[in-house]
Amino acid sequence: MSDAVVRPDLDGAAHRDRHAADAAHHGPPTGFWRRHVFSLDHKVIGRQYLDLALVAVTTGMILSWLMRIHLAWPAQAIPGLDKLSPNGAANGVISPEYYLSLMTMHGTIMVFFVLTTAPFAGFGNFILPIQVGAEDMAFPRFNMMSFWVTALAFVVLLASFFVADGPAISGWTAYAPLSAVGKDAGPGLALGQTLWAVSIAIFCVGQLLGSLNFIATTLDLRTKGMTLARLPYSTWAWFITSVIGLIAFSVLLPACILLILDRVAGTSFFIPGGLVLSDRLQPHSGGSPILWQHLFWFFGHPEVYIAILPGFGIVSTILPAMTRKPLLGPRVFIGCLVAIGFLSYMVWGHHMFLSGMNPLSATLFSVPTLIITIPATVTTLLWIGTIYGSRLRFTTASLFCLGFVSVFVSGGLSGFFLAQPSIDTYLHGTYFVVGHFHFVMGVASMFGIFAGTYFWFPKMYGRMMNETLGRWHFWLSFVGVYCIFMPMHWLGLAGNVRRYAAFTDDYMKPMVPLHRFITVAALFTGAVQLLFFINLFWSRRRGAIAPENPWEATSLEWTTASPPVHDNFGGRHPVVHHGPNEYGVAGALGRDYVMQDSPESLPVRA
Amino acid sequence: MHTKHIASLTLIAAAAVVTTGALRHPGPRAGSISGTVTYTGTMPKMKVIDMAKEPSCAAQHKSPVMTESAVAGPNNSLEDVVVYISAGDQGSAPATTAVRYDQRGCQYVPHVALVQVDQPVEIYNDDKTSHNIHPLAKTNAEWNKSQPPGAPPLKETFGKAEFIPVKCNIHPWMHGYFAVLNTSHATQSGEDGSFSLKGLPPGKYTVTAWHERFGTQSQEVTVGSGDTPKVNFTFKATPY
Amino acid sequence: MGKLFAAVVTIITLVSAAIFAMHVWWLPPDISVLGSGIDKQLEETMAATGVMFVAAQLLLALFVWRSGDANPLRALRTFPGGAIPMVAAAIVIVGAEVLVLTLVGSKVWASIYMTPPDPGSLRIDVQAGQFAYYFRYAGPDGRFGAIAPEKIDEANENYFGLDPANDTTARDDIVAATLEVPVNKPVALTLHSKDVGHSFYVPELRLQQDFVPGIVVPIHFTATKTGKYELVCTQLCGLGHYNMRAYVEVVTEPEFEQWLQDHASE
Amino acid sequence: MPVRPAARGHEHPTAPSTGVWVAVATITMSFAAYTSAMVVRQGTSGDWLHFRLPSILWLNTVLIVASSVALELGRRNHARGGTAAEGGVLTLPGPVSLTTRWIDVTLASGILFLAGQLVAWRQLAGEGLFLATNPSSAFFYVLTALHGLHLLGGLAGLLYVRRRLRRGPAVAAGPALGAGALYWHFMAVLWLYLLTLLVVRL
Repeated sequence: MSDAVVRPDLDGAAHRDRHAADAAHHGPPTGFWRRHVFSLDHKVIGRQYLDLALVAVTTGMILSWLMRIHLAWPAQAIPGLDKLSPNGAANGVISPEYYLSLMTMHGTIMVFFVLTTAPFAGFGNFILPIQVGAEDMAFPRFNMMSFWVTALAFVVLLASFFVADGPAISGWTAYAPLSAVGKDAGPGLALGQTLWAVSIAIFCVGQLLGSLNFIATTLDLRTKGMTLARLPYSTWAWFITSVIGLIAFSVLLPACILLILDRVAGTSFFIPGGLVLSDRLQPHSGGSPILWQHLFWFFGHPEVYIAILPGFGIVSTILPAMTRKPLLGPRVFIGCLVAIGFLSYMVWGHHMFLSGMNPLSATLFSVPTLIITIPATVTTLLWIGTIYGSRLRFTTASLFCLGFVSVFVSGGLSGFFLAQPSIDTYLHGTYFVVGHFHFVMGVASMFGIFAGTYFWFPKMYGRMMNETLGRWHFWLSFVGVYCIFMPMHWLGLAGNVRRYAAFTDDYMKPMVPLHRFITVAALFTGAVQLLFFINLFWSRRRGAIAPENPWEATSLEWTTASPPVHDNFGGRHPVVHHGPNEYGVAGALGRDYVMQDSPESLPVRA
Repeated sequence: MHTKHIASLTLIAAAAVVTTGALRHPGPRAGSISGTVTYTGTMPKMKVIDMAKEPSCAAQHKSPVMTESAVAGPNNSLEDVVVYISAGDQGSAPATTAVRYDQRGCQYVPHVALVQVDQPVEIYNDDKTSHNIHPLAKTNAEWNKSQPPGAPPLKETFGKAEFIPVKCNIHPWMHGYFAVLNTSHATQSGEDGSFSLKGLPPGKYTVTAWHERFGTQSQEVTVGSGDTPKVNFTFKATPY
Repeated sequence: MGKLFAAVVTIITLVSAAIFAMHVWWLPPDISVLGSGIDKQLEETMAATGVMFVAAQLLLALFVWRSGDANPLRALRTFPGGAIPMVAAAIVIVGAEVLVLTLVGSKVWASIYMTPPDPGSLRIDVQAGQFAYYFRYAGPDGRFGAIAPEKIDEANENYFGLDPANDTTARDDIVAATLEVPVNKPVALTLHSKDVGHSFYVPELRLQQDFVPGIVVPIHFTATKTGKYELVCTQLCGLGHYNMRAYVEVVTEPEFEQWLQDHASE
Repeated sequence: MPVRPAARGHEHPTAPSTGVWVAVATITMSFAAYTSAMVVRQGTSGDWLHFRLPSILWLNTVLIVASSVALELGRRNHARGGTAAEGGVLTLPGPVSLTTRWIDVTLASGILFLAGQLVAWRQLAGEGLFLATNPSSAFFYVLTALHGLHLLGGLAGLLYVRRRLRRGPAVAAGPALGAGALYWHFMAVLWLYLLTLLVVRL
């Protein structure tokens, strides 16, 4: 590592020549396709990822609307839906199997194509290379492939909406053998399920290529003086996330390949013998459903952190800029990130407490699961401590950071219950779990994405977003998500089972009114997101022209033009003298901050 | 398709024969085949269906509901046997009126539905619970759709002749059959095991009887003008 | 803006906390011997996390209020002691919490899953399949007949794949769609699945356990209150998942004996 | 070493080797997953069928090891006391023609190896052992197929390196060659691992 940190700068004719050659070789491309479609420019690719995520999140949100409407009013016809799926929604009324399709697609789209692409691949691609002072990613071609492979995966997934008996219905966890045996298990488990597995396999490839780039770029392409200790916290988070992703997706990929083989090639990796579905004895034998669960959750739990850690980084980058105070305990914070990344690989079993696993191992899995809350708590306290006694600037970005902290606390604490096998015995598979993970990985990382958007939009598009719209967007969303997901914890305590298309059991019927409340809240909160869309599209064209450094932040992206030129620094190679945390100091020109590349000797604390 | 054409052609032919014949002497009168279906050996014991899972259905039945895979009548008669013309059919008009198939009290009514190829089947859910209809077809296309309470009837057709088992996964005891046949000359044996196939023009026929557990039997019958030949079928019953 | 944020967060926090504390939505009454342990564990966790929840949210609200809308020239104040007290607090409070929860919790867990069932328990074989449960009692001979998947014939009520023709031990097996158990008598279940993954969840028994295809999972419980309860499936199993249920009838010993006689097969 | 501040990745001295190291980690991880799947699956039920591996695998092993050696010789020749990737002072590379010849040898034996693997498949199929016949045969096909796939990637990479050597400046191709060699050696090691695994398990 250290040798990579400080490199002798033996500049010389040879070098300058080669650099000239580079410039010639890497001038901005002129053709339309290379500029906007198959671009090698990390900034374009980052925006492409974010646009993909935007499409995906819209789809996923509409799916959740349909689900919520069905749960509240099961017989309600939805006009036009029968056009999309004549089978699933005859006369526009969602059938139970179609509900499960919507649920599976919602989960898959949100987890893979939104929470993984937007905060990690999207912002990471655009910002990370600039923050380390590089002209681009280490492997631009892989970077481009990474995006287009991911886009392909998305198309394959959506295609399953148009196959005869609809998309997969086995949930985003696709538990075998339900996901493996094929059509005898019911509608959605024929071609739809195969497309699901293929799509996820492709997605893994895309993310592996992406992670590879992030790691190589962070390690090798840091500009002079950008020691690891001086990396901005967002880059730290993206770097650790890509390490986690590398391990996680390289395990999910094999799992998907084996699943596909079970489905199409007649192998029996996950399918035991003697299964009788729809009066038909299945031809498989000897497979292990638990094997799928192990492989899936070995990926699945770290995936939760892949979704949330970039949010950590974004918040820790934005909060200091908005509080005009250095982040409290930066080294501790990074230590926590590393600890979480490490622990995230020792806890997957807590998803399988009730899978008939050896009870002893259940206890063994529960310990690290509870321990991982310690670094999480520390980071939360660090944010709160950073806010203490600060000069908080209430921009939309900072509001979403505050919201992030609040919902992360709420969602994180409900994890205490599920981490204990004894309580999980009661709550497992109820809405308590749904409320928990939507808060802690769904809404929290969503708020991280929003904060990042409002913060970096000026850099990405050269125009400011509208703050008034932004604030309305925050306040309504903030209250909205609490109205949606807090009640789910209550439902769970009352034993309301998740993944039900309707609540026909005697003891669940009384809970329907609360579900109606949640549905109304969900429709409202979803509608509120229109403010965000309007703001996005309006500001891209009409927003006020953004200065280089609108937030008076310290990291390198704020030393570039808004938006940055093709090679980010216009041939200049910034030299870093300071960490990203120099806020609330006596800087030059009466500034209260010092930028990372500003030459002045280390500033004095104010 | 193709069978339809043949059918219509033969119809025309038959019509022609009749008219020309009518000029000379009164034409041939249609005959009918009737008989009874009985069994030998020990019948399997029908079991009581436990509907505890679905109170709304259990409540609809005063007396305990029995399985229907082999139903015996007085003096060894066998019920629900499908008897049909498997060969020699001189033309069946394609049926247009829909066959009604009910899910009532978590049972299929009728247990076996006689359906002609391409004849619409309307499946109703009369219960207060969800059903899923899953015809385990082999030559026809297999499908599996759920039908929540109050949902409109499903309208389906089957393009090929086949005895299709129908099941409901939500209520595993629910089993029935769609007997999809190429002919309109088909019937089922009644409680006394009797059946009769009417309106058969003179000719040589193969009559086939099908039972979901005991298999199929066929007999050659020749029907003269206005004849009413008797044909009896006897199945060998096994307890398990 | 700072005051507004503080106010909103405080309201959300207090309302949520109140609804939890007042048990507006809460667990149904516990009817099992081991359930009380779980309830106690849950109550303790609820108390501990409740305190942390309120504390953290209100702290956030307070700091935001104090730092917001202030004179931009006001001197910054770093948190007393910097990051160290934070880390200490987290490790001490959460760490202790974790320690306690793990120790107590694993005891409860062990009492349910690591202790073998009482040798005198009533043995019942439970089969889950799309989308119904069936329960098998050994019958007078006290022995379960062998089961063979290829023998399964739902049209004729042979859900387990018994072979009464050749297997004499199978002839007296009682198969029912209701889980009928005597009160205050230990019951040992063996769970196996006919097709895909399912789960056994009776909230009142505080009992939830997956059916894993290919393996037989044993669980045991003792019901302490007579009555009719619902058993539902919590493991996604297909289009009828939400409709997969059975009833658990806890009855007195004589009632149970009567029930066995009524259901005795040939 | 010819250090330039962070710049375009594929021009950068150390990025290629870092990239390959990361790739190596990834591939190792995924094959670890397959291995554990194999162990679990074999332990799950007693239907595991043991069979004799096609003898041609040994020949293939020789081939891939040979290819690895050849590539190393090529790399050494190009390096002549250290490439840019290895740090140290910049020195003139050995004759490009020799390097490319070694690379050609590598490519040839690599392709032969893949052909040999196909022959092995045909032999198994001849014995009636197909993908779905038994978990053991399934794992054999899956593992060999995936290794072959990764090796194809290596072939493509070497072709790219070869092109850059010819187009010159040859010195600039040094890091790429080093990275390619690293990947190729890893493929050989991975095969040796898989072979032992298969020998032990099947």
